[in-house]
Amino acid sequence: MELTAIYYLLPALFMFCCGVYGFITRKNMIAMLISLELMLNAVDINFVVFNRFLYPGAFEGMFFTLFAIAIAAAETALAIAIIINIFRAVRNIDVRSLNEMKF
Amino acid sequence: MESTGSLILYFIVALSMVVFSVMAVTTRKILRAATYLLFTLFAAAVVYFMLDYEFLGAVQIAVYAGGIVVLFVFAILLTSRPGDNTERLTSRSRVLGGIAAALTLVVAGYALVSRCAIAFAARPAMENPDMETIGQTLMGTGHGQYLLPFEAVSVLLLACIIGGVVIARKR
Amino acid sequence: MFSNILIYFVVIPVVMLALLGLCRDVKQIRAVAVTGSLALLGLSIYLLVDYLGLRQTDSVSPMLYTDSWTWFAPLHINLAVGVDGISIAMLILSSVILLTGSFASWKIDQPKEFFLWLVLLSTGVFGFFISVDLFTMFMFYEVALIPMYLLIGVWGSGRKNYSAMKLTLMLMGGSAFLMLGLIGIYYHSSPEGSPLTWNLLEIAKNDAIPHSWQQFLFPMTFVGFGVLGAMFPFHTWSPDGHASAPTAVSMLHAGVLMKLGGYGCFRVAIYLMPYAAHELSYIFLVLTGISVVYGAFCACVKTDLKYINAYSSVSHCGLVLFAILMLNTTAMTGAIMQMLSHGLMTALFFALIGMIYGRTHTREITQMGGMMQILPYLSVCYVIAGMASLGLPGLSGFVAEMTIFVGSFKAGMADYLAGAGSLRLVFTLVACCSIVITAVYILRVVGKLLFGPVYDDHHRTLTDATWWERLSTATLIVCVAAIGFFPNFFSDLIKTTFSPEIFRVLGI
Amino acid sequence: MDVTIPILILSIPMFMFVFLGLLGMKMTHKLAGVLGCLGMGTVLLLSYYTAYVYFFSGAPEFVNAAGERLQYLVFDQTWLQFTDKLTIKIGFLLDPISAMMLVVISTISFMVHLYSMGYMRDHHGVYEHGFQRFYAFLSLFSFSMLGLVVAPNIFQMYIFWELVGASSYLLIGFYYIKPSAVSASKKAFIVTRFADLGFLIGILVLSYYTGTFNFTELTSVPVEGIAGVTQIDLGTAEGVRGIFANSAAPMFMGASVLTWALVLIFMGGMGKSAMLPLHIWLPDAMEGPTPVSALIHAATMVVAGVYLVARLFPLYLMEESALVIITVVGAITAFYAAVVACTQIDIKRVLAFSTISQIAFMMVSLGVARPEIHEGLGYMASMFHLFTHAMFKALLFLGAGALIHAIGSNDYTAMHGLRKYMPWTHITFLIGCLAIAGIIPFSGFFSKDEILSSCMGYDWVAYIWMSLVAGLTAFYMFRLYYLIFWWKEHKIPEGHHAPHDQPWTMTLPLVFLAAVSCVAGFIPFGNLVSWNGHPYDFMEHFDWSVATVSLIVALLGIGLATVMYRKENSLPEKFRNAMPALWTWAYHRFYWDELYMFITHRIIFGCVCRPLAWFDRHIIDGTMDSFAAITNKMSDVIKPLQSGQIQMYVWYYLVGALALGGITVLCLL
Repeated sequence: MELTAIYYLLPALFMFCCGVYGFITRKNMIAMLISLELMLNAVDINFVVFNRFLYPGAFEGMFFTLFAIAIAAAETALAIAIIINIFRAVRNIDVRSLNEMKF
Repeated sequence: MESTGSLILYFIVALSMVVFSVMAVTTRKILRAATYLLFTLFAAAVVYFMLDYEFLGAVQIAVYAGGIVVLFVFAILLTSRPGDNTERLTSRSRVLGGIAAALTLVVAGYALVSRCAIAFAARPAMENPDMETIGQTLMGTGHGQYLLPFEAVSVLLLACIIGGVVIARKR
Repeated sequence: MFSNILIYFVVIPVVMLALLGLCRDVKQIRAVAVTGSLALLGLSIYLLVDYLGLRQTDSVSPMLYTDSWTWFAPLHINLAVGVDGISIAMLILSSVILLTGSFASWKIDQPKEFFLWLVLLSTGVFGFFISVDLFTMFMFYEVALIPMYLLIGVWGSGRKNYSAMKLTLMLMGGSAFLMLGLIGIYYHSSPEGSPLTWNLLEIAKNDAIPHSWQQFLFPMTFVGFGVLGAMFPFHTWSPDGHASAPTAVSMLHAGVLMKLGGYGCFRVAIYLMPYAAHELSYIFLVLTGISVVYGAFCACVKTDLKYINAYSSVSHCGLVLFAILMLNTTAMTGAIMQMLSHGLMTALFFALIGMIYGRTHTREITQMGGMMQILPYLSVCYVIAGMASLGLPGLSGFVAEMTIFVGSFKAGMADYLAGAGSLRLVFTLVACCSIVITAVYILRVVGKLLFGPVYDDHHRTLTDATWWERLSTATLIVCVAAIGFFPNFFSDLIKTTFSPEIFRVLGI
Repeated sequence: MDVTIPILILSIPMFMFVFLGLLGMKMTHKLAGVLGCLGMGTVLLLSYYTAYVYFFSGAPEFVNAAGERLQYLVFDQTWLQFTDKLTIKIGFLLDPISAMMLVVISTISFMVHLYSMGYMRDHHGVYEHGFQRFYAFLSLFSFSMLGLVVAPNIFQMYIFWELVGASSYLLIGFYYIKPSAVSASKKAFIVTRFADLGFLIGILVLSYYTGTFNFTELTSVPVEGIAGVTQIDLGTAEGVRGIFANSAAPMFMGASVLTWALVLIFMGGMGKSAMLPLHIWLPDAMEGPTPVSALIHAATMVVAGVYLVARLFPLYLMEESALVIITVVGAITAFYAAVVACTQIDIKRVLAFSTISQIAFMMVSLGVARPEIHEGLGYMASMFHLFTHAMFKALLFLGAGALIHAIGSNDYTAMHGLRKYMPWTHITFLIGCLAIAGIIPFSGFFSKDEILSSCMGYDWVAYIWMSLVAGLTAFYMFRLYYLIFWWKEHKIPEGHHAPHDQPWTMTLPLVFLAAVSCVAGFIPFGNLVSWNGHPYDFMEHFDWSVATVSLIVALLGIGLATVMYRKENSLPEKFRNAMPALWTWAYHRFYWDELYMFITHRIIFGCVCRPLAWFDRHIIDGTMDSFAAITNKMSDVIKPLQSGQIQMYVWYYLVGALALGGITVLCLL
């Protein structure tokens, strides 16, 4: 049995779908953030897989993933800061209560 | 043709990736969700190792598993009390989320399986990138080298630190 | 750039804007407004005299004082100016109405902001009339429209927000058509291969707009300007807008801004696309012909003074567009004279209504009566305005209407005898009927409002016109009478403009 | 002839109007009145001089070698140029009828100016409010009327036609506080405006075909040698006929274009001269001050229609059908107005209907005039009657004014038996009545007799019809006379002093006009006025049989009136009860006013204006508003998409993107 790219891509896709599901269903903002991380990870895997299977000599996919990880870290840190701030303000991190941007 | 060991490893990894992802988004305890995320991230790191990107796998473990998940845990502990960390999902949101996820799965899966011949390409041989190559690539300014994004990311991180401090500081 | 006299029509208002910005109290504001508008009036009269002198030597070129300064070269946008008799007539009209409007808003609230917007509006108006570049023209047109929203919305009365919104949106809707038309003209402005231009004199000279395109662009531009000219069925902004607008704004709007519509229809739609004008005029003839009688009939049953005059404006402005579409010299001359005449007398009307409203706080004619005993000066002025409106000889309305009727009857008969249908003839006769209906609604108002016993005893204590009100109305009356007594001067001034090239295509 | 005097004739009243209008309120009442009278007096002298020079100087520009009177254009100034050919000019045309009208207008106008000095004040000598304004308006009217009659082109006539309409409006509505006066003035203006619409269209048609507005070009040929002088002739009319015969569409709805033009122009005349369907404004116009009625609504403005037809007479001769229409309209109006006049109780209304009837006489006379019948006697008779009628009708109105001034009411039931109290008024009024009844030797006898003669020459039906009307005229005038001055003793209401004759300013015009009415019949009018300027002695056409018959008819009418009304008796009552329906209808003027009220208020206002206004507000405006409403609705519909719920945004985005992606995958890849 040959492990072709699809073997890596399909679990990643499934992971992405889980992220989507989670992002849409969860009310807790941290849970949403977790779902976001899932999606990000799935995409990272895709980059790496395509780099590895199609352009084995080059490193673009790998470095892109590297940077994505860095940015994800930054983003998470910032998001969590915001979430904590919101929590301080409304004692609650339910995303549904945050509809000030309505209309 | 892969060795049986790597096949077994692959199946374990793929299975854990799928299972933990599902659990991460369906569990009602937020701390558990973070834990399942951690497992998923480990699985992803294993995938990187399997694809011969050891450095990337290491970074994945160090930054994601070591850094981000810890951040999550702190945040969770800060924002929720042990008693109320359960949440009820409405059936409407579940249906919506299910539709979106299923649709993604169908569309992307269909595209992958039936319209993407390259997805069935065999794995070519590759030299494991050594540290020197990575270092050169990351710090070089020539073609295919990434000093500028590197610096950009570092500035971004700096900005992020400052932003995090500004946002989170007590007024 | 500043050697051309025309540019000062824009420079003076801009300077006024700057000075108004520096003003501290109401006296300074009034001084700036009056001085500035007097300067504009003087400038336009000087221009008239100078123009007549120049015309003696140069009777060929369609416009004088032409000049052009590049503004945005890649799109051939220039600030191109030039005037002919019609533009000069319009410039004089605008400056007279600006002057009298300033007097009429002597006691307005928040004078600084009010005059700022008013002067900005007139900047647009003057700029429009001196421009010959379609793009600049359009830009000034928009500059004139937008302040209207604030002027009505802030200083208006009644349902002012609704009216301001309605007026602005409908006019902007018209501009959308207009812009489409203008851009279309631009892309067909020159023959294949040569650079495009916005300059309407050059476009007219090139005559390169294909006939198929004219049939599309003519309705666009005509409707675009026609909305401002209160063409049926796009006139409904006018009653509400005028009813809510403050006095000076009503004056300026009905007196000048609605003329932008007629002027634009003439200058852009017909001048540049005579072929389509000839082919499609029947559609618009029907619409404008309807406007003429329709507005008059509606005015017959309204009880709000401003509504009556707004509908009357619909009728009279309909006559302007109607006459333009007759496509012969006499009717067009009449149209321009009607623009002048209507501008002056409707400004007079709105000034008087504003003054009466300012005293009685009602515009319902059922709530008033016997004003002649209480406000003799204003009432006499109102009677004169009414007489001008119903076409009494010796005042401006008569000469304009008669010129229109003679011209359109000629066009109608020519059509009829040539077997080209009797549409023009029939609508000329229909339009003639408006002189009777006009008499009905004018006399109805005069009889109810001014004559008869005093309706409300509270009104007995009202005081008659103050000096600035007298000045404002008297100026307008003198102008109305001047046109009425010496029509040939104005008629000649306008007629010299109709260079044969307008009629080349029409074969008239 | 020098242009100074004609210009002065027009400009003095104009100047007086502006002067009194602007500064009148600053001066005393008396000064304004005196100034007005002085101005008009000057015009009177100048007009007399002009007419004298025209008729009697024998200068070659006025009379040619054959003794024919010519048209002379004193000046002609371009006022507004429509096209190369069509130009409105303001000018001064002197010919027999305009010279005659100058005399009539300036005389009556001066008399009225003078009379108003006395009339427009109460018994204590206090001037009425707006006295200066009254004189300003009188001057405006005089100016307009003079401008109308001297007009050398039809458009100038139209201009001044409108101006007299406006000044009539202002004068009828002089007592603007009275609602009835206001509505009467409005009615007068709108009815005549409606008629003027026909006039205007007629002008447009005529000028389109002939390419000119000038009367001279329409009706005359230029005389060789002297500029500005023309001779009325059928010859040019031949030229005009040629234009119409050869034009591309000479027929329109079964009638020739020329007929249409002439009938439409006549419609204008019908409005001003109060011919039948358009007569309703004139009785109401009596709301104005009585001198105004005398000047405008009896002597001058209302005959403008007759004058207009007379001006274009050679053209009318080309289309006999138009003349027939004029005759028929005139005949019906004459009879109608005479019948109505028999039943009215307001003396001014009686006089108003009498005016309508008499103007109709003139119209009939023009309608039956033909060059071949007594050398166009009808034309001359019409002008003659215009002249005499102006004098005696002004006299009657001024007399009525004196009565009203003395009694304070228009209603003759408040008068009765006044002959002892107001002898001057009585005598002059009687002269007026005799003149209008057509008793020899008063002026009305001669002019009416000429009219009847020309009717006789045209058609015997017209003759009998008009004789009948003449008899009715005598009857109703003497009915009025007896009811005012005889009938029964005058009762003086308590607290009032006895009515008495008026100050000299009012008596003098009465006496003057009475004197003119006595002698005007002996003016050799045929020598002065004829349709083509050719003088003739109308006594040649004087038919003693006609004269005798008309005299007998008049005496019969007077006799009947004497029997019925000289003393208080029950005959009128019996008479009325004998035919109540006729009496009621005649008393209500055959319900014309009600008919017009129905048409204007119910049909025009109720069925046209109101629905249109509703349509505008609800359909047109509603459409525009509904655009806005639809936009608002749309925004309301899509607004919830911006719910602020980030998860929903993601969902929309994702589903959208996936839909696009799915399509791409399925269709493109």
